[in-house]
Amino acid sequence: MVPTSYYLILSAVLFGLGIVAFVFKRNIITIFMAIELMLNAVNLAFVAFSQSLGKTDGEVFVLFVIVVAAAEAAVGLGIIILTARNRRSLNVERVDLLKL
Amino acid sequence: MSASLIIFFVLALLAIFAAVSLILQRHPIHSALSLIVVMVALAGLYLLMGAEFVAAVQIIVYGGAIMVLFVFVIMLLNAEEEERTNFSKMARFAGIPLALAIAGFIAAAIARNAGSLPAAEPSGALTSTKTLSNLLFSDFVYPFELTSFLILVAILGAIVLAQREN
Amino acid sequence: MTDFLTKYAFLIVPIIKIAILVFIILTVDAYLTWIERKVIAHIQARWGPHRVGPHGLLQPLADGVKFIFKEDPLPSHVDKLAYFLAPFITLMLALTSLAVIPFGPQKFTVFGYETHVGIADVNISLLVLFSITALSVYGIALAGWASNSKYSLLGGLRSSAQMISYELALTLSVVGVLLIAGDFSLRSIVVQQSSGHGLLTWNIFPQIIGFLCFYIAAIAETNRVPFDLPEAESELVAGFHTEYASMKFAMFFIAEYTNMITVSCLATILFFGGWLSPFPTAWTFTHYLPSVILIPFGIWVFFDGIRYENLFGRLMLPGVGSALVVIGAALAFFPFLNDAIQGPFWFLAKVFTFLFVYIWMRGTLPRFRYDQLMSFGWKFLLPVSIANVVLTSIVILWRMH
Amino acid sequence: MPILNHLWIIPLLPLLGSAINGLLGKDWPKSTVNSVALGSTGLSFLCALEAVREFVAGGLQPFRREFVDWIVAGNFRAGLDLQLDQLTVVMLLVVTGVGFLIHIYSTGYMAHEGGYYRFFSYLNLFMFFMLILVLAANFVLLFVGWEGVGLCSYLLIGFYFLRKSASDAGKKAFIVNRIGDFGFMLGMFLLFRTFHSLDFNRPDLKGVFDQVAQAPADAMGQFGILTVAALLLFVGATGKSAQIPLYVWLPDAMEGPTPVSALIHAATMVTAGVYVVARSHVLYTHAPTAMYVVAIVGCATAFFAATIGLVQSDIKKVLAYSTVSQLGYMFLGCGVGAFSAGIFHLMTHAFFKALLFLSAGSVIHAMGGEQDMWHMGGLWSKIKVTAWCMLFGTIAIAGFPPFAAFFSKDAILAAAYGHEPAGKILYGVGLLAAVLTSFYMFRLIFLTFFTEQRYDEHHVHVHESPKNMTIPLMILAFLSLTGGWFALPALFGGKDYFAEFLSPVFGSAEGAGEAMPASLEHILSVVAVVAATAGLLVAWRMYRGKVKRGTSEGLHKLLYNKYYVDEIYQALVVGPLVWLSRNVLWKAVDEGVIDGTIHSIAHGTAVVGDTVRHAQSGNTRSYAVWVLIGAVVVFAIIFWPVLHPALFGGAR
Repeated sequence: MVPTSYYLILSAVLFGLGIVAFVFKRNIITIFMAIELMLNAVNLAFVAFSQSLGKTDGEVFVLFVIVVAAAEAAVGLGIIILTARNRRSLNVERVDLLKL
Repeated sequence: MSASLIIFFVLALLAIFAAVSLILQRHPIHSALSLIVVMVALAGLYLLMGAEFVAAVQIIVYGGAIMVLFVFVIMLLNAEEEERTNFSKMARFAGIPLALAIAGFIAAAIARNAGSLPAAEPSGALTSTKTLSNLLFSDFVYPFELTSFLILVAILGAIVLAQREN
Repeated sequence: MTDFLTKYAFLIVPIIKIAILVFIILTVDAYLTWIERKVIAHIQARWGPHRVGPHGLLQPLADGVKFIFKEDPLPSHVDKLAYFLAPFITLMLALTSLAVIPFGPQKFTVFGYETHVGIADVNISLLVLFSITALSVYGIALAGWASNSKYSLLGGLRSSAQMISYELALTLSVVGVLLIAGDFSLRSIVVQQSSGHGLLTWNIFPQIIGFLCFYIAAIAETNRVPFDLPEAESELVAGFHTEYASMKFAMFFIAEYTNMITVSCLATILFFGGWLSPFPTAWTFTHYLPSVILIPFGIWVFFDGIRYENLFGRLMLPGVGSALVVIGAALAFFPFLNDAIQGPFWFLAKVFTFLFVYIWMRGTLPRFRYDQLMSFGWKFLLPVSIANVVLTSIVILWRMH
Repeated sequence: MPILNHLWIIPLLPLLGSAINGLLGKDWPKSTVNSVALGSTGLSFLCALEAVREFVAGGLQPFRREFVDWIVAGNFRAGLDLQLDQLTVVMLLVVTGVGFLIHIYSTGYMAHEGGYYRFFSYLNLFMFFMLILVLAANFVLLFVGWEGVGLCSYLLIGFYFLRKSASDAGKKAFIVNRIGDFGFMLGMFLLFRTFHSLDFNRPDLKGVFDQVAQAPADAMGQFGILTVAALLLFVGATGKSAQIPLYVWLPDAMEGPTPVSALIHAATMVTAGVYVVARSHVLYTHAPTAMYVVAIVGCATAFFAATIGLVQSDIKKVLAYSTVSQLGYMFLGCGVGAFSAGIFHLMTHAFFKALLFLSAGSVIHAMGGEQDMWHMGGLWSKIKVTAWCMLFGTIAIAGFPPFAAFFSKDAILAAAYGHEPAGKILYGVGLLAAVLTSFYMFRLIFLTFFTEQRYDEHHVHVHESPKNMTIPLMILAFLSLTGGWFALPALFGGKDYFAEFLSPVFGSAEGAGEAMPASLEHILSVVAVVAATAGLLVAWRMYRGKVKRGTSEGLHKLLYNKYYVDEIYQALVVGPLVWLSRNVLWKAVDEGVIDGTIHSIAHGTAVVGDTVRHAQSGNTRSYAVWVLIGAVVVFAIIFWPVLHPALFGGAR
């Protein structure tokens, strides 16, 4: 019997770590991963709530989130590949010009 | 201290450690591996909560597709260890406190509301995939169709991005 | 003692079962290599292994010993973690995927703990299986990337791309079966195929398209000929495991054969009624089929062994033959054994058929070109499996009304 | 079908001709262009005749119809409203008839010119606008025609646009006309503001003139709305009809081809001003001050222009100034209240002045483009037809009986004589102008035809113009002989048919001429004849046998340089304007204020952007932190109650 608040705290911690990673990683791919991490944290919260409230909606939301994440990954990684090709660098601090 | 609680703590700690290592690892592929671990751990937690289908999807889609894409891209671009540049003053100085602030807010919110939430069901009661799919195709059918559109658009975008100029 | 056993049966029994299963699987893998080499040799009009032991029967053991004792060089500038992790992941996942496969219908009780043939009986076993296979990409990808070698990297890239691509087709081709069964549990899928009339109600008939898609995609998933580009020796030396030697290499090897077995089991369960007999249940005499096969085979081995050239063979083969005869007789004369063997017999028979097809294809088919592979997967296999899903659902709807 | 109900056909035909010629005629042979131009004009002339016939047959009922709505905004409505009454009839026939003749003439005159199709396209376009002008039943449509003819005049004056003088003259005409039109527009606005309508007459008596008729007249010297409006309209009229002070463009307009001078700058367009004044006679009769101004301006112009005409050496310039002075007569007539007389003179003037111009054109044609009278002389025997026609025209304009101008000018002078308070002065000046007129016209005749030839045979071989030029001359000669006979019975105590014909239009506005007894009438006409004779004699005295260009000094020089009016305008108006526009408007306002503002705005933007852009470092991590800040703020807002148990207690 696990209290829901445990799950929520876990998800909060993961989310915070995701934020930290998002701010402190320089590699653009890793930053993208940080976003995924945050999404996962949110998913966890969703499922926890849907369990504790006895509704399945939360899990449906999780499915949607996963779909969105998939689409995001497809496009985002494409962009990343292009950027890396053009700038010869994955460090977001080196990729700071709008023009090529 | 029941079995499910033990499992929870094991998985939770695993997830947190993996997330921390995601931050600490210098090489993107190690970060990716850590993230995969996080996801698997979360899948385990879903199972623990009885959301079996979500758990499976979590591993299949996140672990099996998205993260594979990440690893694939890392290998393709043959990314090397990240250089710890610090051009951004903002990130350097304001980053940590702000992250803490956010975490603090969330923690505060949870702390205030913890009592008002019923405890999660033990892993015994599984939400059958049937009910999930029924919900998905009755109440959430429009969002569902929209997601299909989203996927289509994403595919097109990926193709456009990937093709060479000619 | 016994009360201890009964108390912790829920732990002990699975562990025992796992041990047994792993032992069996490893042995089968080992002898699968032997069979493969023999069959291909005969396809190519050679003898194949025949020095180590009679008909080279001890060759697998020799290989195993060699793997264990061989030197294990560590290439320079490899990413140690990933380099060591990759084979373990691969093997682990390969073996784990077997855990959810039911081998037989029976339930039996050990130490008052009721269990059945097969390790875990999850109600979403198919999903679990797919999740595990999904993860199995990492082994190869990491191996290719970690070992700091062009060939490996290319192999890894190829295989990861290939596996992602064909995973879609694999999953979609199964959806038809799922629609018919309406359940994720492999056991219930098999049960749903069972009706008095034997093979008539197997999924293969309504799902022939699905089966073909599934089988092709599965071969691609297991990186076997004609889809074995990740290890195309003509281009990539040995692909992702070029830099691996001795036991780590063995792990990849074992994992590959285990995957073959898993896939064959899956095909059997999903489309060929798992452990169900192809004959109507009314035909009870078919229950003696195992004995009818085993006893003549044993006799043949016996008399073939007597005339073997060296003494070891003349001693060993007749032994094996007589053992087989005894087993066959036992199966024939003890009813409970007879009942117990029915499921596994058919199951193993079908699985063996699929494994043979694997080997057969390797002996005969040429390898795809990479672009052909991709365009085939995306432009043909995927649409066909989608069409199959649509068709099935339409038919089911039509049945409903 | 009765043409009246389709009155729009009359102006439409020339428009079609113009469009066809202008768009397609570039590569057509002259014959095709001719057939289109003449066909359209002639057809519209015939239609006009038919319309008039129906009008007469219909018992002279003023016809008015609103064909198409053009502008409808609030209580303002302007449409394609055409009307046909006696005044319009006169103008219509003059315009179409004389226009048709001049078209015929042009086919001969322009035969060897470039841009043939262009010329006829313009000419037809002019016809269209002129017809619109005369047929219009409201001020807006009238103004359309007004501007349109201005445009055509500009185009045709600058027809030889390669010649700088020509294009300059065109621009001058256009700009001077703008000044007048400005006044005209102000007048229109004033009228609309006062009467909330710009229709002349309306069945529901809501038209401008209907209301004016109801309104009380301004007293003499009182500048009421009506007076101001009338004066403003008159400003426009002075612009269009070349009266003081805006006459300066007309002499320069002689740069255009001669048929153009004949049609536009003698017969039709320049009379538009007179037409407008006559058309809005109701307004003027209610504004005696304006009437008085009109009379004075007209009289002054008549005399002033005549004096300048005395010494001009360019044959067309002479005619131009004579035109100005004759227009002055018309305004004099209108000003003294004899609108019918003014219109009468307008008609006759259209005939004989067109005749004179065309004859002059024929002479120029014969002389191979020579326009200076001092290089002519002794042409009488060589080009008889032209000479005779021109002589007819001269006699007519000089005012010898029984030629046209005798009757019309006589009527005007008589009206002026009877006018109060300053009638006598006006009459005297007018008479003097008449003397001068006959003088310079006969001077022209003598210098051109009789004195011994002052040109070189070898360079110019004089030849009579072709038929298609001479025949219109003859017709016009005949018209300028008989044109005035409508008023013939008036001499013998009978009644003036022309005035009577127009009387339904002007009605009460008249009243000057009839008052005086027939005896005085006779005396006045005799005096006029005597004056004309005097001018003839003086001219004959001065210009016969061998003449040479007089050395110009003193008064002669002043006259020869047209009183330096152009120079004065240049100094007083143009110069200051140019200075103003260059130094104030351009340098100060445009470059200083406007550009300055724009530049400073741009610069300010640049500065701001330059300072702010440092936030836009392009460094994604900084952006991430910004997002984070935003998130913190949002969380703070959302969770405020959470952090405040006091607030939150109730919610739980």
